[in-house]
This record gives sequence, structure tokens and C-alpha cells, in this order.
Amino acid sequence: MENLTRLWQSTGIYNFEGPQIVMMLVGFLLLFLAIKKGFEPLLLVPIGFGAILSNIPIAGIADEGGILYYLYLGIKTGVFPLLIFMGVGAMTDFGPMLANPKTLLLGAAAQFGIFTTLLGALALDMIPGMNFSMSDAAAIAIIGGADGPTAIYVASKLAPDLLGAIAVAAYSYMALVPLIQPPIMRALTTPEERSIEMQQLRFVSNTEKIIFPLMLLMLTTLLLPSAAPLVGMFCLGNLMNVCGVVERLSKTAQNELINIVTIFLGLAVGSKMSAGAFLQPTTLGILALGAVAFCIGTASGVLMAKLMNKFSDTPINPLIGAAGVSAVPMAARVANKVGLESNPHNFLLMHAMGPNVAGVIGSAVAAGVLLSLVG
Amino acid sequence: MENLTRLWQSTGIYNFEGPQIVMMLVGFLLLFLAIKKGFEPLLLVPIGFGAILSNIPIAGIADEGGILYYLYLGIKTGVFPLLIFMGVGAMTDFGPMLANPKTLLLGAAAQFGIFTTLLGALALDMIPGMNFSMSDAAAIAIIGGADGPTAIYVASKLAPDLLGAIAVAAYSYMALVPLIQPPIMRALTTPEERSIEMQQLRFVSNTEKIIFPLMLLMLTTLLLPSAAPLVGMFCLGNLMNVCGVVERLSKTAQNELINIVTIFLGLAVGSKMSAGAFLQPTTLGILALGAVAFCIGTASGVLMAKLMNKFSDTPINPLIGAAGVSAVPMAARVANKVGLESNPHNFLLMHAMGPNVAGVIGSAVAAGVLLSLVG
Amino acid sequence: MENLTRLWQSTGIYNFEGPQIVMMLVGFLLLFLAIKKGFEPLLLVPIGFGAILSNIPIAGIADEGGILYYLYLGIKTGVFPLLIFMGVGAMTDFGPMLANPKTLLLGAAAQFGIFTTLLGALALDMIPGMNFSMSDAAAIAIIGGADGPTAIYVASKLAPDLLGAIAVAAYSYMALVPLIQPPIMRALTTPEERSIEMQQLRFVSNTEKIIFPLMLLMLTTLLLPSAAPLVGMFCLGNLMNVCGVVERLSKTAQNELINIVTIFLGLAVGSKMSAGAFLQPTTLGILALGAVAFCIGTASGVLMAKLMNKFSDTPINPLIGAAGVSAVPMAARVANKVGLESNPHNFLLMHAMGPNVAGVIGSAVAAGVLLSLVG
Amino acid sequence: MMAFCIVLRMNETMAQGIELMLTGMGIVFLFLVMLIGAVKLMAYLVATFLPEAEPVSPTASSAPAANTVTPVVAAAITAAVHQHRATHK
Amino acid sequence: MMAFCIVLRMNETMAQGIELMLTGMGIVFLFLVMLIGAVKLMAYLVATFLPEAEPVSPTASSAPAANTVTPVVAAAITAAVHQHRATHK
Amino acid sequence: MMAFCIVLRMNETMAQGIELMLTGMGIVFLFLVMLIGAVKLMAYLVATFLPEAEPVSPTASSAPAANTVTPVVAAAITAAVHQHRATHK
Ligand code: NA
Ligand code: NA
Ligand code: NA
Repeated sequence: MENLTRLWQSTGIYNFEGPQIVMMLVGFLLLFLAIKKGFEPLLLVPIGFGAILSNIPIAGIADEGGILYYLYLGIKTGVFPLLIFMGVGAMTDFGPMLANPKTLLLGAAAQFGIFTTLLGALALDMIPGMNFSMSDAAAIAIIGGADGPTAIYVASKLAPDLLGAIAVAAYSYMALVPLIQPPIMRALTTPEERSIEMQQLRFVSNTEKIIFPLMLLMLTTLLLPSAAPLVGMFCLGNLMNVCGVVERLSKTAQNELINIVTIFLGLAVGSKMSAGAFLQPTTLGILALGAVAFCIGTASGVLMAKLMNKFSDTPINPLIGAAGVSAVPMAARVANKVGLESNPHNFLLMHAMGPNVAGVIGSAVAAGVLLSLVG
Repeated sequence: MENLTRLWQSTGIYNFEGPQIVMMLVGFLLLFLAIKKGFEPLLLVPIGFGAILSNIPIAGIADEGGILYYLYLGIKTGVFPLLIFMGVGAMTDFGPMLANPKTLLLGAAAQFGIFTTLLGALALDMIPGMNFSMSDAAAIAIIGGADGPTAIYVASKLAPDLLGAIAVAAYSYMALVPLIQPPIMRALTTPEERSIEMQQLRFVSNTEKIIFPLMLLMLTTLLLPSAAPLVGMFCLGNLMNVCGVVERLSKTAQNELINIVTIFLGLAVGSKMSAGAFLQPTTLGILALGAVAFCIGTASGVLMAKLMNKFSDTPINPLIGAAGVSAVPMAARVANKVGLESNPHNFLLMHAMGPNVAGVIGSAVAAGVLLSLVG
Repeated sequence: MENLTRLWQSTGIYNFEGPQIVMMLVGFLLLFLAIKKGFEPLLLVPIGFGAILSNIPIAGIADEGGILYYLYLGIKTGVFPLLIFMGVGAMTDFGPMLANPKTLLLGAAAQFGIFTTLLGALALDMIPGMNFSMSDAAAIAIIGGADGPTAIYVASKLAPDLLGAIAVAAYSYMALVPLIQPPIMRALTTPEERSIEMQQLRFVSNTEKIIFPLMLLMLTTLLLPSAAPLVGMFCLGNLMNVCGVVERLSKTAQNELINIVTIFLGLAVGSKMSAGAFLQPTTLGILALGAVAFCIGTASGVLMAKLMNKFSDTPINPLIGAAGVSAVPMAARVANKVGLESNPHNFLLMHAMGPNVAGVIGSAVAAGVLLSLVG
Repeated sequence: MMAFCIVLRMNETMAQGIELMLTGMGIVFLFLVMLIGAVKLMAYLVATFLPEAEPVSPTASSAPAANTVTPVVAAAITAAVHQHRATHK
Repeated sequence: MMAFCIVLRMNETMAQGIELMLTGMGIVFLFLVMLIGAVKLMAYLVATFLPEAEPVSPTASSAPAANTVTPVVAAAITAAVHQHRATHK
Repeated sequence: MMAFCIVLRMNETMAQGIELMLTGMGIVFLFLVMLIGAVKLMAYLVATFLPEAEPVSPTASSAPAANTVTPVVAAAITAAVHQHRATHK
């Protein structure tokens, strides 16, 4: 009898609290979006499941002694996002960017989304119920970088409490890039501009591809060492891939290692989606700001491309400017698709990969600035 | 000269103690059973080797600072058994169970083995030299669940000192299922019962397979949150496999990740086979109780199937009840084989997979009850 | 304005110190040797990159809280080198050695390089600016074992400060084996000796291959338990490979697991290449001693083979003695190549694999002696 | 006296064990019976609202392909797999 | 009075934010413009001192091979890959 | 006086080193000589009590298969391996 009472008092029914139920529903929503709508499933399946697990009453899966608590140490130490970034680096081809280096400017312009979001967060702080410190604002702003591991790395350093909301916003909007970007791209360009065909990319030798990651790391070292962990691990992955002599390490970094870390990282991010931290007005603010960040980043990239066309002979299709937000390779595919609407023979994919990977560098640099000045 | 003395005093010959030698022989016996007899080699090779390594005098491989000490942290935190369970979940097909859900009752009945073993352990406590606390008894009882990761997880929480003996008993008896079960199955059934042919299983849609792990997790959350870590990681693995959008994560969970963790887990279990903890009368008690647990679980499953036939129109071959003990997929294969003896055209394998995976759920539920009421 | 000042003061340009620049150049040199010259790239790419990362000013990637700091824990605990050794064990075929066990003597003789290096280090201690304690000397001596994981394991226990220089020296000279060994081999042998054809190796049964790693571990246990961690993990890998029942574990140990650990181990070794520890006269001493160690090891192996020919009927080609230094499989290939110069029909590769793997055992034994008497 | 105490304690412990057994088996059955209900309900709801066409003999289509493998092709398969493994190591 | 203070603080914070924005975008552009220069310099230096022959139509050579795959060979390929996967699991 | 002390210490350290060298090489040889004995004993015992038939020319059986690979099959192999790698990435 006593056992039954004890058991009853340890059921979820007895212990459930409203906010936990809401957070579980959020977890199910993420799973639905990931599985049925194809929203960045590799991250959102573990994140959504982690959100569910960490809100199970009594079980304490995200509390000290629970598995999600231990997995979160991988984020707290920065090891997981950096290992993911190494794997992404190994999967990245800098060839198109090296063939047309001025597309780096598009990757720079798109970071405008980050800094306007920062201002937006500070402005929202005026609304009662929203409390964003400068650190919080900087962590939210990085959503505009459209780069998951960078956002998680920065948020874990500047605003761990907001990590769940920031990661969810970042991956959700990355998944929504095909819906968010095209209207903005069409609104800011004429059909003629969208039809611009670009010159074929020059051949890039392997020597250049090997030197580039080292050069990028050196520039980071000289100008912005605070970005060096992110840029460094990215460059290590890239170098392992292009140098050709450590193929087995490169393949493992791109496959098994990144897969293992993705499962762990996703679950650990989900474990930060506790009701106390997530069910706040601030989360709505974060979601709103994230959407604004993506829109401004897209617009900045397109407008920068139009500006460059005023000063340059070799024309740039302004659509590829939108790829400067990162969201690799989704944003580049979107640029290609919108371009095909106006000119069915115009394949922009490879041209858009340049600003796309430039956007990754750009947001890592922006992250370095924020970590250096705010952290 | 001094060096030689020092070296001589640091040899194994000089330092060997009898109990260590016996434990090494136990390690060699496990290796022999694994390699020559095919007893669950994936676990018993690392466990046996870990037992040998941890009993080498002077080297201190299982002491603080040694590699087995660090690997054991993965068990102490519960991370290793839960990751294994995630991989097992990814390899599990709930289809046959969903097609014939009443086989879940067979998986419930077989857990009778767990609770009679609990009583048995408490009874053995009366024998001088055997000292089993309630926690010890519960940890020993879980051997009857015939499920390795569940047994290790529960033992690591309730009776870490008995972990070595419990894990060895669990895996040994799982390997012995083809010897233990058939006589019991034949004794409790008539040839006519063993010849019963079962209806072909209905088609199970993928939607059902996706919803099931989430539904199972929700039921666990509502009724028995203490089972949520086990059931949750199992359901995560299963969901990753059936949802179809994270194939690379699912494959890694089923292959490289589970392989790596299996090596580490096995070695770490072996490191708990120190002479002090293992060479006790209690170990003999554990081995005896484990055998009884398997026998009673098998019998309960078969008898439950016979009982169900009394109340149901669609007949169940009672042999598949024996698969309710888990020991996936060995017990299902045994049911199939014994069935073929009586009716060479009767393939029970898929029908037995239902109670087989139901047994995994059943023992996770039983584990939750024990952790909740005893832990 | 304040921000700009703060940023400027956090640039690498502002903070660079000369020694860090030199260490970065050392890192680039290692990358160049690995990528362009093919020097042991699997280790030297991560080591070189780790050296660069850990010398970036401000970023603190190797300081507490940085990723390289956390990765170094894997070396500090001994886990990484032992896991690499397990993988190497799984890749090792003891067949040729079992077919011709007296080649084990060649693997013993080559360890002479280790102990003369020890004396050399103690002698160098007399030179002002060189300070080698007995522990340092022992850690440096192990370079002569020509075995990376053994060297890293011993150095991490006896002289962590010298780890960077020792690992670099060990892998560099292993890469230089095709340049270092042939002149010595030619100088110590006559053309007739180099033309000696050896008897075909006898068939070795699988039973012998399964028993051997267990026997080797038992001998280590009895005589030299301090070598048991190294020898034990090596034997575990080997047993998993030859026993045939845990193929999936063996493949993972040889591929994904060793690849992951290699990346981490390399980066962590690189993180010990700080200017303070590396830019010392002692590093030059270590490099010089390492070269001497390889030369003496090679010569000892060759001379031992010649000595054995004086007492044995079945002739041994003395070239295979050089393979006794380890550097698997490079040294065996060198023996084969030098042999082909004198006798184009004489394939020594399989015969040289015997002393080659014997050299691994020999240096693990020597490591055990050093850890036991010096540590 | 002491023996009496031990017996008393035994009985008490055994009583606890028996209670645990009854509770435990009760929970296990309750849980799995509820799961049966949930699975049946789900099957009904899915069949009603989210019907999915059963693939027509899913294995039949691949079987003929397997049967028509000629010896030369079988050799190719074997060799390809071997070669792949060799290169993959 | 308190409202005044808040407005003051806001303005101060916003001013900090704007300064951060200007600094940040400045650094981002400075960094990437320098990177453009470095990439162009590298391209020039590599082309001058370490020229590498451009592979002649790298995809053209493999295309014919792919086109000449006959049905029987296609079946072999499929089967080999399937078999490999099955054995690799 | 100090120089004398240093020399003394040196000699002492060198003496220790030499002793370590002799002990070390002794142990290494002792260990490997015992291992030779053990391997020989094992080979004898295995050959006596657990004889295993030597596979008759293990490579000979696979060689013909390799030799009869026709060009079309070779193409299939290559394509299969390429395709597999592409799909595996
Ligand atoms: Na970006
Ligand atoms: Na079970
Ligand atoms: Na060696």
C-alpha cells in the first residue's frame, strides 16, 4: 500500500507542471517540423527529443547525474561546436570563393543582419518583461550569422541560459531560408538583374586550396585572435580534406565523428530548453529578432551585390548576394532556384557557393568581435 | 643490483596473490566461452579481457589513474549503457509487435522472472555468508530481464559492487538461452500447441512506427518517469531509425558509436571483476539466481500464452511466449527453432519478434519500478 | 573609440611575441613536411596544426578552458595513446613472427638504441644549458623505440614538458627511416650477406594467433607488470582482430576509433609545443639524441642478425635486423628495398615483418623497465 | 532471542519483497496493457486519418533482379566488393 | 526621475550598441577586404611560382565510361553496392 | 671544489645510467628469449593437440577469378566502386 502511494507520487501524472507540458509540446513541434517538414532534421530531431527528455518530471535527465547533464559539458567546454565546425570545414569547398574572391564582400555585407539584430535586442530591452543584457543581445545577434555551430559556441560563452532558444531559432530560420529569402530577393532586384549570367569560374589549383585555410588562420591570428578557436578548427578540417595525405582522418571528421557529436550536441542543446528559461517573453523576442536578422542579412547581401555592380566591369548577379548569410548550402540553392525562374539557362549554384562560404567566415569574424568586446 | 632487486619486487611473480590468479582464470574462461563457444562475444571478449587486465598485480590498470578507471566513469554516470540502449533502439523493429499488440502481454508475463528472483535473493540472504540488501536483491533480480544494458544500468545504480557478477551472469545466460529455454518450452506445451500456425501479420505503416516510440515515451513519462532515461534513449534510437530523415545519425548510432561504447563498456565491466568483489559466496548465489530467473521468465511467458489462448479466438503459439524474456533476437530464434521441430512449415520468427521486443520494454518498466521503489 | 583601442589591444599583431612566431613557424614546417614530403602525415598534420593553434596569442586555445586543454586530458590520463595502441594491435599480424620466433632477438637487440640514448642524454646534461633529469633522459631515450604511442605514453608519465619535442622527434625520425637506415645497413653488411635468401615461412594456424596475444600478456604480467597497460591494450586489439567473433569491434578499433583519437592526440601533442618548453637548447639535444638512437638501434639489429648467423644453420639476411627498431611497416619495407638492390629476386618483406613487430614488443618492454625503475 | 529477531527481520524483509513483487508485476501489466490500448487506438487513428498504401509485394520486385545475376556478373560483384574493401582499409 | 534615468541608461546602452555595430561591421569588412587581397596575392604567387596544370575537362573522361555501362553491368553495379552495404552493416 | 662535486655527481648519474642500461637490455633479452621459448612450446602443443589443416594454396583459388575478369566486368567493378563511394559520402 505504501509502495503504491510512493509509486503514485512518483508518476508523471502526479508531478507534471503546466510549463513542462508546454515545453514537451515544443519538443514535439520541433520533431514534427524536422520529420514531416524536413526542417534541418539532423539537428532538430536530437534537439526536440532532448527538450522532451529534459522536461520529464522526476527523471532529472538534464539534472546533475543525468545523461544530458554530462553531454552538456561538451557544449560548456566548447568542444562539441568546435568539433562540428571542424567537420563542416572538412566538407567545405573554398574553390568557388578562391576563383572569385570579391564575393567575400557579399559574405561581409550579410553580417549586417547580426549587428542590426544586436541593436534590435537592445531596443526590445525597453519593453517591460524583456531583459536583455549586452551579452544576451550579442548572443541573440549571432542568429543573424545563419550558422549553427557558431551560434551555439557564442551563446554558450555569452548567454548559456538563452542557448536553447537561440539554437532553435538559428536552425529553424536556416530551414526556413527557402521561404524567407525569395520574396526579399525579388523585391530588391529587377528581372534583368536576376537574369545576369556570370563568367565561368577560373580553375583553382590544389596548392591554393591548401594554402588558403592556413592564410585565413594567420589573418585571424593577426587581426582577431578571439575568433581563432572557431576559424582554427574550421581551417583544420578544411586542410585535412584538401591536403590529400590524411584522407582517413578527413573522412572520419566528416562522417562518424560529426555524426556522434551532432547527436550529443543536439540532445545537450535540447536539455537547455527548460520551462524556466524558455517560456519567457524573451524567447518570443529572440524568435522575432532572429527572423529580422535573416531578412536584413539577405537584403544587405543583395544590395551589396548591386553596389558592387556599379563599380565593377564583370557583372555579379545580385541574387548570389543573398547566399552571403551562410546557411550552407541552402542559401546557395535558393539563389540558384530564384535565378532559374528569370533565366532558365542560368545556373548560379557554383557562383553562389563563393558568398555562401564567405558568409561562414564573415560570421566567425563577427563572433570574434562580439566575444572580444562583449564577453 | 639494487635495480634488479627493485625489478624483482615489481614482477608479477613476486606480487601475485591467489585470488588474482583465480580472477584471471575467470577472465580466460570468459574469453574461451566467447571465442570458442560463441557466447555473446561482443560483450564477453571485452569483459573477459577487462577482468584479466584489472587483476594484473602492480599495474593498477583499474585503479585511479589507470585506463579502466577512466572508462568506468562512463558506466558510473550511466552514459555508456544508455548509449548502447540508443543503438539497440535504432536496430529494433517494432513492426511485428505493432501488428499484433497483444503479444505485449507475453513481454509482461516474462518479467515474473525478475520478481521471483528478487524473492529468491532475499531468501538466500538467510544463508550465512550470503548478504543481500534489498538494493542488492533488486540489482540481481534484473538479470531476469535478459537485457544487458538494462542490467548494467540498474546494477550501476543499485549495487555497483555486484556489477561484474551481474553483467557476467546476464550475458552468459543470454548466450545460454538456446540451451536453457527449449526443455522448459517442451515441458509446458503439447505437440499440438507447438504446431499452432499463426495468422500472417498485418502491414504496419511507417506513420505508426514513427508515432510508437513517442507514444511509449509519453506513457513512461506519465506512469513511470524513473524508467525514462532507459526508455527515452531507446526510443530516440528507434525514432532516428524509422523517421527516415536522419539516416546518417541512425547508422552511426547502430555501428561506430555502439561499437566504440561496447569496447569501453565491456572493459569497464571487466574492471569491476576484482577478486575482493567477485570471489564471494554471493557470486555463486547470483549465478544460481540468474539461472532460476531465466527459467521462470521463460515458463511465465509460455504459460501466459496458453492462458491467452483460453480467452482469445486468434490462436497464439505458446512457444513465442518464451521470447518475452528479451534476449533479442536469440530467444525469438529459439522459439522459431523449437516450433519447426513440431511443424516443419511453421515459421514463428516474425511472430516471436513481437514478444521479444515487448520483453525489452517490459524489463525497462520493471527496472523503473525497482529504481523508483528501492533506489 | 574605446572599442577600437580594446580591439587593437586584443589583436595578434599587438600581442605577438617572438618565441610564439618561431613556434608557429615550427608548426608550419611540420605541416610542410607532412603534406609535401609525406612525413607521417596522419600524426604530423594534427601535431603541426596543434602547435600553430596553441601559439596564437590571446586566444588561449591550449590554456584552461580552451579545446586543446580538454583534449590534452586524453594524453594526461594515458587513454589516447593506449587506444591508439589497441588499434595498432588490431592492425598487426604476428604471423611472420610466430613462423620464425627467433627474429624476436632482432627486436630485442634494436632496443640497444634506447639505452645508449639514455646514456647520451645523461652525458649531454654536462653541457651547460642542457638539463636532463633521469626521468627526462628515460623519456628521451624511448624515441629510440621508434614507436609513436609508446613514446607519447612514456613521455606523458615521465616528462610531460618534453612531450612535444619527443613526439615530434619520434614521428619525424620514423618518417626519415628510409633515409637514415640504408647507409648504416650497407656499411655493416657485405653484398653477399645482403643477398641471403631466407626459407619460406611456415604456415601459422589461427589457434596460435589467438593464443599468442594472451601468452604475451601473461609473460608481461609475470615479469614486468609496469608494461601491462601498453602490452595489454595492444594484445586486446590483436585478439579482437584474430579471434574472428568480434569483427565489428575490431574494424571500429582499426578505423573510426583510431582516426578520432589520432586527431585528438595529434592536436593535444601539438598543444605541448609552447615556446617556453620547446625553444630550449634541450630540444636540439632531443633531436640529436633521437637521430643517434635510430642509428644505433638499426646497427644493433643488423649486428645481432650477423651474430645469430654465426650460431645458426638457417641463415638470416642481416638486413631484416634493421626492421627490429619498429617503425612498422616502414622499416620492413626499407629492408625489403635494400635487399632487392643486391638480389632482385629476394623479397624480404614478410621476413622483415617478424623483427618489425618484435620491435614493438621490445620497446614496450623497455618502456616498462623505464617506467618501473625511473618513474 | 537473537534467532527470533532474525526470523522476524527475515519475515519483514520477505514481506517487503512480496509487496514489491506484487506492485512490480502490477505496474508492468498495467503499463503494457495501457500500451496495447494505445497501440490499437493509434492503429485505428492512423488507418482512418493518415492511411498509407501498403507497398505491393515489396520483396518481389528485387527478387527477379537477384535471380538473373549471371556468373560473370557474380564475379564482378565479388571482385568489386573485394576491391572496395581492399581500397577502403 | 526614475523614467528619466531609464531613458538615460537606454540611450547609453543604445549608444554602446551603435558603436559596437560600427566597430563590428568595420572589422568584418576590413578582415574580408584583407582576405581578398591575400587571396589575390596568393593566386598570383601560386600561378607564377607553383603553376599547376589544369586537368583537361576533368568530367569529360569519366562521362563516356558512365555512358557505356550496359544493362547487365548496371545490374552488377547495383547488386554489388547492395551486397556491399548488406555485408557492411 | 664545486667542479669536483659536479664531476662526482656526473659519475654517479652516469653509473646509474649504465646500471639502468645493463638491467634494461638484460630484461629485454630475458623477456624476448622467454617469449621465443613460449612461442616454440605453443607451436609444438598446438601442432600436437589442436592441429589445423593448412589451407591448400589460399591465394591460388582466388587468382583464377581475378584473371578471368573481362573488360566489361572491370568497368562494372570500377563503376560500382565509384558509385558506392559517391553514395557513401
Ligand atoms: Na554567416
Ligand atoms: Na526482458
Ligand atoms: Na621498437
